[in-house]
Amino acid sequence: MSDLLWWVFASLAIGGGLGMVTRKNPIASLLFLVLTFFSLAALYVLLGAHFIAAIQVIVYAGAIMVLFLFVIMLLNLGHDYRPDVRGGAWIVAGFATAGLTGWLLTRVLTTEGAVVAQGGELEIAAAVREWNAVGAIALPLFRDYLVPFELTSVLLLVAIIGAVLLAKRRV
Amino acid sequence: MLTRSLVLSAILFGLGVAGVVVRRNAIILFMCIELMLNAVNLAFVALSRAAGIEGQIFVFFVMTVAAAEAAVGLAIIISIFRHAETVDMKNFNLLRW
Amino acid sequence: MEHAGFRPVLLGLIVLLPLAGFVINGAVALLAPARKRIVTWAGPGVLALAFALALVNFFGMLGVELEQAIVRDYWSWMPVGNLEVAAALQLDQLSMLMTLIVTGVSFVIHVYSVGYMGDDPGYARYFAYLNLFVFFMLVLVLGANFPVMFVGWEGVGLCSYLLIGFWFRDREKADAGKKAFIVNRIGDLGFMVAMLLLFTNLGSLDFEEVFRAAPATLAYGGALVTTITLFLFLGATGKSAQIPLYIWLPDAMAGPTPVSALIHAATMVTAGVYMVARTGVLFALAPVSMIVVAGIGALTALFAATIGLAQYDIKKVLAYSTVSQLGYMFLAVGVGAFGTGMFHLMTHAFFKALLFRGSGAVIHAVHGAFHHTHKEWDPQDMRNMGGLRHYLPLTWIVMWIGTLAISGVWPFAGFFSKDEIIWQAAARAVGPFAPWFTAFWAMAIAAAVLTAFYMTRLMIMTFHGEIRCGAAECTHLHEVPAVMSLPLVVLAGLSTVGGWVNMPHAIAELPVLGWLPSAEWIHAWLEPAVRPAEAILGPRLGALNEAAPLGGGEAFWAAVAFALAVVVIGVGSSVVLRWKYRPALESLEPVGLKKVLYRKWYVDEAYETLIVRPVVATSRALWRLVDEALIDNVLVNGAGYTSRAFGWAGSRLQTGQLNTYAFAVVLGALILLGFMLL
Amino acid sequence: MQALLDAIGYSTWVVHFLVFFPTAGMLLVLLGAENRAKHVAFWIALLEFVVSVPLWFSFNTASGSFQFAGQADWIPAWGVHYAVGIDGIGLLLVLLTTFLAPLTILGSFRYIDRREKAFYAMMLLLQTGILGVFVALDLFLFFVFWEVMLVPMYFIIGVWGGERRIYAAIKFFLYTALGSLLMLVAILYLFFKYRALTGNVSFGYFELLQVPLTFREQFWLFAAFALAFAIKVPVFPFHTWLPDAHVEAPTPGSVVLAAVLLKLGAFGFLRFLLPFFPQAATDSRIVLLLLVLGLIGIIYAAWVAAVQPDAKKLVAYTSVAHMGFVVLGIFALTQQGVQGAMLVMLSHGASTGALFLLVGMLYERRHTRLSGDFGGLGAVMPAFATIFMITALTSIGLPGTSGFVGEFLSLLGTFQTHPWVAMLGATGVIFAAYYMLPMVQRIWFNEIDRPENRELPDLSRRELAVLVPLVVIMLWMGVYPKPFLERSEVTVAELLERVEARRISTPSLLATFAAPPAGAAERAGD
Repeated sequence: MSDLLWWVFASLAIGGGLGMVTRKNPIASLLFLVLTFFSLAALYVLLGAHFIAAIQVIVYAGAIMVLFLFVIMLLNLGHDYRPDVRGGAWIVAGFATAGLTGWLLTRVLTTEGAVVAQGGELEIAAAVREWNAVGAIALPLFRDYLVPFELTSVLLLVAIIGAVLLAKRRV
Repeated sequence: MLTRSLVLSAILFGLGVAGVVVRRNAIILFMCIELMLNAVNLAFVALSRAAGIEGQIFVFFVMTVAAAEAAVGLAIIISIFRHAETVDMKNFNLLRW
Repeated sequence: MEHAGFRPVLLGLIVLLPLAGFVINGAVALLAPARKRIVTWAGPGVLALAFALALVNFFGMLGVELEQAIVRDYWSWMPVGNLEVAAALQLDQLSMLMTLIVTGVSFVIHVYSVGYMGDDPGYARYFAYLNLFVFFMLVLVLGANFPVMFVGWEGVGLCSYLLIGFWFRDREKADAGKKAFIVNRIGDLGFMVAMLLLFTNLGSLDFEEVFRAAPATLAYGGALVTTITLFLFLGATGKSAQIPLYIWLPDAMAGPTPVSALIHAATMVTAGVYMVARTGVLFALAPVSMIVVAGIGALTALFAATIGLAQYDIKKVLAYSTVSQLGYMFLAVGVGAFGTGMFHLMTHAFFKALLFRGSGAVIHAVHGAFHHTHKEWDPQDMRNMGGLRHYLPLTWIVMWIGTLAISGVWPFAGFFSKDEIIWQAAARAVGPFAPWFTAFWAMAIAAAVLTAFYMTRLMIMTFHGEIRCGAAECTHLHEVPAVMSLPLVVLAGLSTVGGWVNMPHAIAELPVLGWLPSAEWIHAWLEPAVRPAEAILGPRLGALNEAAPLGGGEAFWAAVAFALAVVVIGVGSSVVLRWKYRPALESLEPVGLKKVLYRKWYVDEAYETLIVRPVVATSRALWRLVDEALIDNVLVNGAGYTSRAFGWAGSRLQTGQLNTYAFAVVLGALILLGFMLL
Repeated sequence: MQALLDAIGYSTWVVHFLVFFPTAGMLLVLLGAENRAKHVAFWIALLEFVVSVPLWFSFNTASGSFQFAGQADWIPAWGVHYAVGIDGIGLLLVLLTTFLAPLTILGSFRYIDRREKAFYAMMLLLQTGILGVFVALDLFLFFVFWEVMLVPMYFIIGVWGGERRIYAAIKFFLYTALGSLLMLVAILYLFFKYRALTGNVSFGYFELLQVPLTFREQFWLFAAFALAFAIKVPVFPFHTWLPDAHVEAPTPGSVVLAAVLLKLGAFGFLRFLLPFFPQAATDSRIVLLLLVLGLIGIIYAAWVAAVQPDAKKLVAYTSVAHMGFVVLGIFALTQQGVQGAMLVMLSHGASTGALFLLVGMLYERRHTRLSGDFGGLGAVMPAFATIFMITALTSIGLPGTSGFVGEFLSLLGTFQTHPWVAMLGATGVIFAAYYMLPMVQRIWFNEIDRPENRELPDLSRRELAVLVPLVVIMLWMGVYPKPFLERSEVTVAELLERVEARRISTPSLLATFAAPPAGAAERAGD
């Protein structure tokens, strides 16, 4: 059953990606991207990372895509879009590298010795049982990875200031 | 399950790359980058099933970076747009010497 | 080395006097060109002193039997390693004779020039150059080693360059000077290479040592001595205007006439003959070179005589006559009769200087006449003259004496010296090269006939026949002033008496011609100087044959030559009288063989197209192609351009498009991945 | 005279004075007023010459070793010492430099009109650089002076030059700098090999002279040094910087460039190539190559010079031809050859220096260098014409002038080892007339066809004061070259002897037959 579901959502994700890359209208491609995000969230659930799936839906699909939509609307790009695909040579080059990247990554990732550790799944299950789904993630996050966490908050602060400064109308 | 997810993330990543290279519209470019980042997240989550919870924690960090990047990027695009009335990357060649 | 009581008196002073004259006149020319009085006294005065000193030395030397040349070392010039060259002068019979001729003829010509150049603004400069020329000529003649002789050799070339191009304002005259210098320089190259050969093989460049070591070290007739002598002869042809390098002498007539008389007739051109006589020992060792010298001499004599037939410019005729007579001298020297060669050199100096000055007087008079009536005719072209004997009687007589002398008519100098050369050519035709010498003998006789004819043609066209220079001008024709006519008379006397000095015995017995005492003085005088060369030649040649190839002794052939000359002059004058000439401007271009001769067998044009033009063309090509294009642009700037090209290629990568950078990043990542995998 | 010199210890401080006094002078000029600059510079150069004259007399002609030597440590860590000394070859070239300096400066009074202070400062700095090279006895010091000399020359051409001066200056600088870089590599190679073998460090001339080298090493080091010097000489393929640099340089610049800078290359041949790499320097193939290049230089430069419309470029090409004779003389490796080369260098310094000054004076009068623009000046300026004629004749080597003696001796020397090369080289004598006489005729003879040529002023007293000493030198060296030959005879003889000796046996490191300068004086005995 879960395999079937996985294939459905996997194909949805790839379709969304393709749609996003090929649509001329930015809004259409944005919506296709949102579709990909939802299918990914579903995949996360299948992979047992429920909290991550939730976060994915809230943060990505919700916040970032809305931001994109807002910017598209703000810049009034929705309608008189011209075909903005680069020259033929570039298309070929683009998809060639894409294919190559994909192939190489699959080779890297799927070689036997690539994944060393085993049994991660059981460990997660034990953690969830002990501190429910959110705690399983929160505990290591705030104990082992506290410093990176604080750094990301600083990063976000900087991003906010930068965004405000850049986008502010010159008075 | 694990390997299939990794293959899927590789494919998605490839798609993102194609988009970045091919498309000239700045917004679409950003979306492709977001897609690439998500492909990475998928890989993380898939691997967390094998290598433990750390995978999922990293997803958090990736997300914050993605958000920050999107915000700043879009701000840049707006300021460029205000200046050059277009988002078509062909005209942004200030880098050229 | 003092010998039998003879000590050269102030030898250095003879040479320094003309140099002093040059300095004085040079100073006057630069600082106060108007002060002609100083120059008039300084120029000829210096020469008078030098001539007097020469005479003193000559008489001192007369009685003494001098085996070895007396050498005076003044200072060590080039002491480098085993090369020891001293600035040294040497006096022996040969150089004494030459010094006498040089100082004597120059003195007379200086006096003559006072009149000729009297009204020329460059008066002081002219005399400065003339004195400098005499200085260099004396250095050449009195030099005791090859480099000092070479100083005189090129110095003389320089002075002829300065004097030919004296009126440098006129482009064509300046070109003639340049041509003379460059052609001389080609000859001097030969001289220099000979010096290099001599030093490398004999270890010294002093005459004494070279001529003492030569017979021992250089194999008789060997390749080495032949190359040395041929290079020396190349130098001689350059200086004495023989076949390959004679082209500069006719153009040298662009200089003032006294210059032509002194330099291009009497002294400088004879330097080549003197040099061959001086290095007689080397030439004696190389029979092949002797043949070449004699051959070229005979060939030049004949060739130049043919050209002389068709020239209209009076000085050009005399110029080709000089080239021809020099050919005779080289024939004599080439045959081994050094004494005879020098004898002809002396007599030629007298009558050729006389002929040039005579023609100078004619030109001077005609130029004055045309000047008065502002007629734009060429004063040197014989077609504008004719019948001048009524107006210039003295010059007419004097010129006839000169013509008779050069044609070899009995009492005059030319008869004795030229016929003796012809006889020597016949007499020495022994041994393996006999047929060659007989050929040269025949050519010499043919040249003699031609000489007689073109001189008669010159005389008739100028002095006889109807007057072609226009009635109005003739009233202004008058004899030259005393200062110019006196030297003419002196030289006329010398031309007559000059020959008797060396009357051969054979001619002395002849009935009608033999009343004069037989002297053979020149041979006796030069005998010690020529002895080493004779010592080598004598045994090689063996007995000289008594009869000429076609039979008959020396006296017989002298009489034949004399008769031939008289006949040619008589017939020639009547023939030329009948030829009608129109003044130069109206007369039509010569045609057929006459045109070829008039155009000097197109030799000048041949040299121009075969040598001058290709050299200039290659120079230009070398400059444009090799220097600028190849080395400069391709290599030097090329390096610059290639680095810029790389720079440009690099800049093309920075398109400024974000995508390309992204693509580059991805590409980099891919390559990295690729490596990780493989 | 000698007593007086010994009293003031002349031989100890003279070389240091000669090298560094111009630099002091330069500071003086820079501090002084703009219009006084030229006079101050002239007096400094004159004083420099006056101080250098006793060198001529007190030089001991019997000994070939380095005299007036002095030594002090400069950078002890690397074994670099400030060692100077003068031998037969160096003496003549030092005197040529100090003799020409005041004349050049005097000759440039009217020519240089803007930024005079800087110009004269550059000239004096150039003086220091050149003298430093001639006297340096330490390879490091030699290289420093070699580069120091380049900088002022670059500015002289670049700032006060003609239209294409920037191109010419950069080309000159790059050409020479490229060459000297390779030389630096060779010097360092020697240095490190010396250190490897002996353990102590030194750049001294005599220490590095003893480094034993295989033929392959000698060949490559020879090539490196030879390239640097061949560019400077200039030898045929590397000469294209010369015409540009000369045409574009201001007159005093091109005088110093032609009269002295070209000699540095030839000096380098004698001071470094022959002693350091005898096997390579006497190898028949290399010698033949260099002789052929010299030969091409003579004939090629003469032919190209003949068709130059620009008088200055013509004179520049004649310098290439003259230096061809120097190369011929040096690589004949015979006594006459090398001494002939020395004389050609001196006579070329005087005659070409004078020629450039004369062309410069013509330029000052008519502001054109094309010989075609003149014509018939002989009547207008007789004194100018006479001096020009004398200089031109010296340049083409008329016997009786210095040109002939030098060329004759070097041809004589070359003839003993390579007859054919000498014979072809001798044809250079004809081509000399082929390029000089037409130029002289175009300027001085022919009719005066341009009105502005009619009333050109003749030589002023200042110009005469510049030219007469040069003419005197030309005639003196032509008529009585003995003193010049004497001074370099023993040094050249010993140089050739040493090259011959070392050609057969490479020196064992400890054989100190060439002791350092301090001991050099008494070694003269053998």
